[in-house]
Amino acid sequence: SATTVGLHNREQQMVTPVKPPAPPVPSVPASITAKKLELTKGNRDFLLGIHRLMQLIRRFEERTQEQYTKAKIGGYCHLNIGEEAAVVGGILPLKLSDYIYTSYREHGHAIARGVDPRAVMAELFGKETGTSHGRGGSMHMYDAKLRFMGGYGIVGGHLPLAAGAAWAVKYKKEKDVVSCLFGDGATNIGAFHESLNYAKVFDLPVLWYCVNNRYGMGTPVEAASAVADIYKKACAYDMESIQVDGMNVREVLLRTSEVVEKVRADSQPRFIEALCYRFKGHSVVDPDKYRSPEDKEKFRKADPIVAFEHELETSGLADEEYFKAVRQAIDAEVQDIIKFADESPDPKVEDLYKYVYAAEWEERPELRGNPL
Amino acid sequence: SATTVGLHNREQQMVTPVKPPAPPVPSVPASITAKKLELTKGNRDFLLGIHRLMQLIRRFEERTQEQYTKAKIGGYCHLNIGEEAAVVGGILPLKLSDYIYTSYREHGHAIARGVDPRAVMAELFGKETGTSHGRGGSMHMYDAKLRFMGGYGIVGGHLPLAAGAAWAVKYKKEKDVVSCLFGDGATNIGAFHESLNYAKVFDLPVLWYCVNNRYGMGTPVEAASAVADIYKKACAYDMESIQVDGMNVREVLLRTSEVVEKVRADSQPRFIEALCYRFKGHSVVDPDKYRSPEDKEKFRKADPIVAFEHELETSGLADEEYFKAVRQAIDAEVQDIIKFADESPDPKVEDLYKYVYAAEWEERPELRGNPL
Amino acid sequence: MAAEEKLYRVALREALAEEMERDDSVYLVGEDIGKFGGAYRVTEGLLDRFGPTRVVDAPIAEEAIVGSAIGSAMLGLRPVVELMTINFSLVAYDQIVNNAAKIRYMFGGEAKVPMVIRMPGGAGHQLSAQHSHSLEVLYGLIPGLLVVAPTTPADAKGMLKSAIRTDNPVMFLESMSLYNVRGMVPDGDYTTPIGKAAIRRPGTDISIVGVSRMAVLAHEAAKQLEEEDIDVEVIDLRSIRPIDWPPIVESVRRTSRCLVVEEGWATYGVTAEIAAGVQERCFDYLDAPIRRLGGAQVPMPYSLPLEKASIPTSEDIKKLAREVVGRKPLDG
Amino acid sequence: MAAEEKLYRVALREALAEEMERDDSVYLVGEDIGKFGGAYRVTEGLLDRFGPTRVVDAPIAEEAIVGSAIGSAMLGLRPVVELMTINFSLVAYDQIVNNAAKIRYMFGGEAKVPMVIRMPGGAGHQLSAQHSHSLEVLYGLIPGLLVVAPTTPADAKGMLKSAIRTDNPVMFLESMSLYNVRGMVPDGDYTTPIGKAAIRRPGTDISIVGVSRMAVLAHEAAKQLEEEDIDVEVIDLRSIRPIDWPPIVESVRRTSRCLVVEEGWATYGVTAEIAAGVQERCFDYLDAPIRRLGGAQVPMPYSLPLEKASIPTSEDIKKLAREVVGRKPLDG
Ligand SMILES: Cc1ncc(C[n+]2csc(CCOP(=O)(O)OP(=O)(O)O)c2C)c(N)n1
Ligand SMILES: Cc1ncc(C[n+]2csc(CCOP(=O)(O)OP(=O)(O)O)c2C)c(N)n1
Ligand SMILES: [Mg+2]
Ligand SMILES: [Mg+2]
Repeated sequence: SATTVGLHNREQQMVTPVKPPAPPVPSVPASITAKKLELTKGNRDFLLGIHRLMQLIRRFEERTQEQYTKAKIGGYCHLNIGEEAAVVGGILPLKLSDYIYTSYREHGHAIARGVDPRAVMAELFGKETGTSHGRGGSMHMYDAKLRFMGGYGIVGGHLPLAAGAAWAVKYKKEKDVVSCLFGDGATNIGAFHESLNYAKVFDLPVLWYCVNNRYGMGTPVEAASAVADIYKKACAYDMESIQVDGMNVREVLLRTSEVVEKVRADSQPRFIEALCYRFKGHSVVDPDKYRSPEDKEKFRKADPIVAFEHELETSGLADEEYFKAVRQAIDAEVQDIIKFADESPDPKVEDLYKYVYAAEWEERPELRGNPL
Repeated sequence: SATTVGLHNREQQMVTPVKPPAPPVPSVPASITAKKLELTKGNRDFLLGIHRLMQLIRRFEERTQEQYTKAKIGGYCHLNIGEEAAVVGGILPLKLSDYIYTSYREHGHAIARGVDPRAVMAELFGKETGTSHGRGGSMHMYDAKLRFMGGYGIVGGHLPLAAGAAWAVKYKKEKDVVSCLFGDGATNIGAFHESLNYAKVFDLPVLWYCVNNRYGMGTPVEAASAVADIYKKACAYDMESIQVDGMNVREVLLRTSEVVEKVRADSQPRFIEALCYRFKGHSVVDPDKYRSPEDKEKFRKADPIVAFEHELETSGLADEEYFKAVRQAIDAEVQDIIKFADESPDPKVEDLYKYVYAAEWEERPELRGNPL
Repeated sequence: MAAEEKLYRVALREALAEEMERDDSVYLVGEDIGKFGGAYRVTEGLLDRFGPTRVVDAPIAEEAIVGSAIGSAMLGLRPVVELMTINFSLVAYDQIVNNAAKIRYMFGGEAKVPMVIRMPGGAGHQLSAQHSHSLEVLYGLIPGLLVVAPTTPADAKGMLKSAIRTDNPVMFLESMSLYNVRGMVPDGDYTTPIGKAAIRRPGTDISIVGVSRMAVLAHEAAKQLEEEDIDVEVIDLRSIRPIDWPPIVESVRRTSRCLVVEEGWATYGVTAEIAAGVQERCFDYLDAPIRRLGGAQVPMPYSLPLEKASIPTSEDIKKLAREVVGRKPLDG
Repeated sequence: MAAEEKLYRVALREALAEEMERDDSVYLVGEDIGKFGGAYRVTEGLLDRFGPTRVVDAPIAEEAIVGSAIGSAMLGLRPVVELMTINFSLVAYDQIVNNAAKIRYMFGGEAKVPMVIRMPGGAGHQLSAQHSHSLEVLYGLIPGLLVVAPTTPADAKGMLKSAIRTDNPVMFLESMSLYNVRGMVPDGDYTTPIGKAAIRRPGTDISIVGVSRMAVLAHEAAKQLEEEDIDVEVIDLRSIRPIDWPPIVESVRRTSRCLVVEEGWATYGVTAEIAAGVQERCFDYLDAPIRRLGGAQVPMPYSLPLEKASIPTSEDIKKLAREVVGRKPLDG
């Protein structure tokens, strides 16, 4: 379904009426202001686009879980369910010229960025049409054109890369922002500290964006971090830092947007903690026995999509019928996405050694080791 | 010279009149209070003992530099000159049952702890009589009896060990404090962050003691750390933290003493930054061209030994004649120390493989690799 | 001796529990080993049994986890660290190499570091490049460490006990793919020595030395090769450091042919050392070059067909074994 | 071609300066490489010449240094990292293995990481256990990396230029003990290819393959052995990954005898791979087992006599070479 292809030029687009099926990523206004987020008719299309994107991610992830159970997907597989507001709100405010580095919990990140969801699913299926041509899988999506600089699997390991990307931006005298997304658990590892200090010492334009879903695997934030309010850790780097309600997509959008533009303006790193909740287990195979049903229920009540739908409904911008139609459209869309992934070809085994090295060293036989 | 042997039982000792030559480490009162540090006759012996210890370290280091030039000492060699107040003031308040982990800049640390200065010099000479039997050298002194748990050469690498020692103390339900000394530069590396967080999360009795000598090799603090006031970094771990004037030995002694006892009382880690200045190059071979003569001169004027002598003199506790006598006595003492080191035997080459493994694996031939 | 069939992961769990019962100074530390039950469920139930002081859920901070274990070992405790997988040991590599392995020596024998670092390695679960590593050689290289890779439940239990009891730092390399393997485990308290290879199957035509899980595959291959009248001696290396040369040398001198197999990269891998060492020790006995088999020299791809093409199979072992056996001797 | 005698460190400096002149995307980053002039003075003067944007004094944070270099390389810059010594690369080992080496592959060829990590290794300066490492094998093992160890000023310059110009991550292993070595360096712009061994001396009786500084020692030993009528062919490995097999194989097939020497630990060392690979490729030509020589398997002791006893000398090489040459062939 051609309409699901990622929009590479969304900034230039006008705000047009959104009717499902529609591009997964809404047209984003040049700047996201409080006014643009008001629950008014004029903002309807944009707001519904955001809602639709959140729903797409939700449904995509639900079906991902199902496809995993069917063994269409393998490896470690981490979902964004429950984090849609934090993810969409954290990513949409970036310009397409900005860069994103993120963790292994990234399907929704890629989709929010505008990466073709078919390529995301195809990557999960390990197919040649995937974002990383089937070499990366769930944890390692990549899209150079969208400056989606990859999902990484070693906790905290991508933070230094983001600092380096920001170094390059500055070196080239450009005005892009590098957004680096990571979890609460990642703030306890050494690379976090080194990277934040580095970014501040060299005035690098990085947005450190922590998706605090309150758990690192089975470990609650407060059991692993001396400071439970993660955003406060930025004090050690003399860095501006805020906590946002990661269940409220409009708040996240607005405040992230402000911070991104501040970073762009003065090339100073900043920190955002988006407080949310991981609705599912750590990965699709996690039986999740370590959290109480009450706790889970409490947060389910604050479901960011439900909350947003409530706002839209109360303000008369949409109704249950509309939401149902969106859900149906997305169901069909994700069905297509899965079909695309399923029908895509596997990488060729004879290409096994392709991409180990670049340029003149690509596929050189002496680099295959002992040619036994 | 038997009198220079480290005192293992200094706590039990009475405060006795200090006449050079004397034990290098003064008898420390059970607790160091403001009263005990007042410039009064009653405190004279203790205060002169502190002065003497600082002088011993100074002279020891000067001669170390000279012996290095004579190729009696090799490898990397880092001196404590200028840091005597920070070192002595940071170490004396610890009980002998407390533990110390430190960096490669540690000769003075070992001496202040009561490690036999002859063994320290012998280690520098690579002799079997050295603290580490000549295997460690300048950077790796060790004295199990004095719970001097070693000098370590990888910047920041010993901080996790100190956290672990404190874990063990807590595990064994003991009341010891682990003091971990490190430089300003070390606060920028990942292990620093992990260790401080770890200590706070598990309520470990560690004193993080940063000797801020304003430089990491040729790099000034503010060029490497986002926060120039190092003690402020503790905010990210919700940890009590203070900065002390590391050129004023009485201040360091008093405030460290207070903090150590707080740590002992509630098993909560705490942080001290002792602000001082590295008078010499980073190591004995550093030509030190990156600091202005004015800067060096400014700090030389605040020489912690001179400052302390001035206090002692002004308050009538000692005079230039006394200081001269001390210097002479120490000169002789260090001469003896060098003689001891020089005359000590090298480790035996046939013992090369000793100590690689412990117990049943010690010196097993299959662990020598290919027996060629 | 009485024995019972058990899972590899259960055998490990028993070793941990029994050693913790036996010695109060033994404690466990790692990420999600307590409440979560362990990423591979080895430590399941131990938190309830021994409490949070002895089964410690640590922050994601491998340098602090490993380093603090080292520090506590210097003070006489016996930490058993679980690193969730060997991949994360790279973050703590400096602590292992520069502290755990060196503290005793650089302090002239005045200190010791009795500790174990357990971690599973291996590939085959579509975990892709950053999470599919063997890397035994990284630890085998380092004087001051003992390094083992048990492949049976019985060895897992017995060697883990030995590892916990020795006063030296031990890298205890488990394999993700072996946790669900069953095998007879002797009842009661027993230890299996570190530093000993195991002949898994006697044979006369070729000696195959397998590293970690590849010893199991080699055994399978050997059974199948029997039908082709190739009589394989299978040696499970078990101990990466030190290498137990005598049985390997004795075997190769007898069979005159040798194949060495590992799951990781063979170039600069464990098999390089074994092949180099065997030719030094058995030169006059060899009728064919010692061959090596390892994983494809690529960062592990996610795609299932690509991943499969990257990991040695028992078919690969058989093919190479046939080649080695078929190779005419010099005087042939 | 015109040439001039220069120090190894100066040759490196020239390569850096020339490449920085040639290509604006090349920048240097490391600890104390600017104001301080570099711990081993390789980068001396470059800060003044190129300014602080291109010669970056970084905090002591090797993960950030290496990782940020990787990130900047993904955006098209060509960072040349100086790690003060190879010892500190262990702190950044995860970044090198899991990011630098894997990013291109795990993203299916969509990214590349053109960068160089320079660092000196080796022992012999009484730096004791934590600061005396060779460890070439840690990097040689990793697919995705190129790894070189130049031993002459000419190679140092030419290979550094190649390293900077390739689109792949290159581990550039210098040697502390070679910085003050002099040698002829061609004038003008030239590159020396990565992936090529160098025959330093032709010979007929034995092939000695030397890794890094040991190639230099092997050359010395060879000159002395001439007096004993032993004609040694000396091969400088130069490229650790990939290994340049053809000249090694050709040489050993000619001499029938082979000795491999490295400064670091030979067990699981570089020499293991070379010996294993040579016996595979030259089996029918060998008249004696391939022998290996490496450093003593101990954490490096500080004491001068102990340290001396731990590092291979040209005497050690001669002794072993004599043994190999003296060894009767099978049919002898
Ligand atoms: C260095 C390292 N240690 C351990 C792991 C295993 N691991 C994968 S995800 C994870 C939890 C991370 O938690 P958090 O940062 O909060 O991110 P979340 O998964 O909640 O998004 C752990 C421990 C890893 N990938 N890397
Ligand atoms: C991880 C690591 N990187 C680099 C070095 C090299 N190095 C040794 S000392 C030093 C400076 C340390 O500065 P600081 O922590 O302030 O301690 P100081 O030397 O001033 O006492 C550096 C960079 C090292 N030993 N370890
Ligand atoms: Mg989390
Ligand atoms: Mg300093």
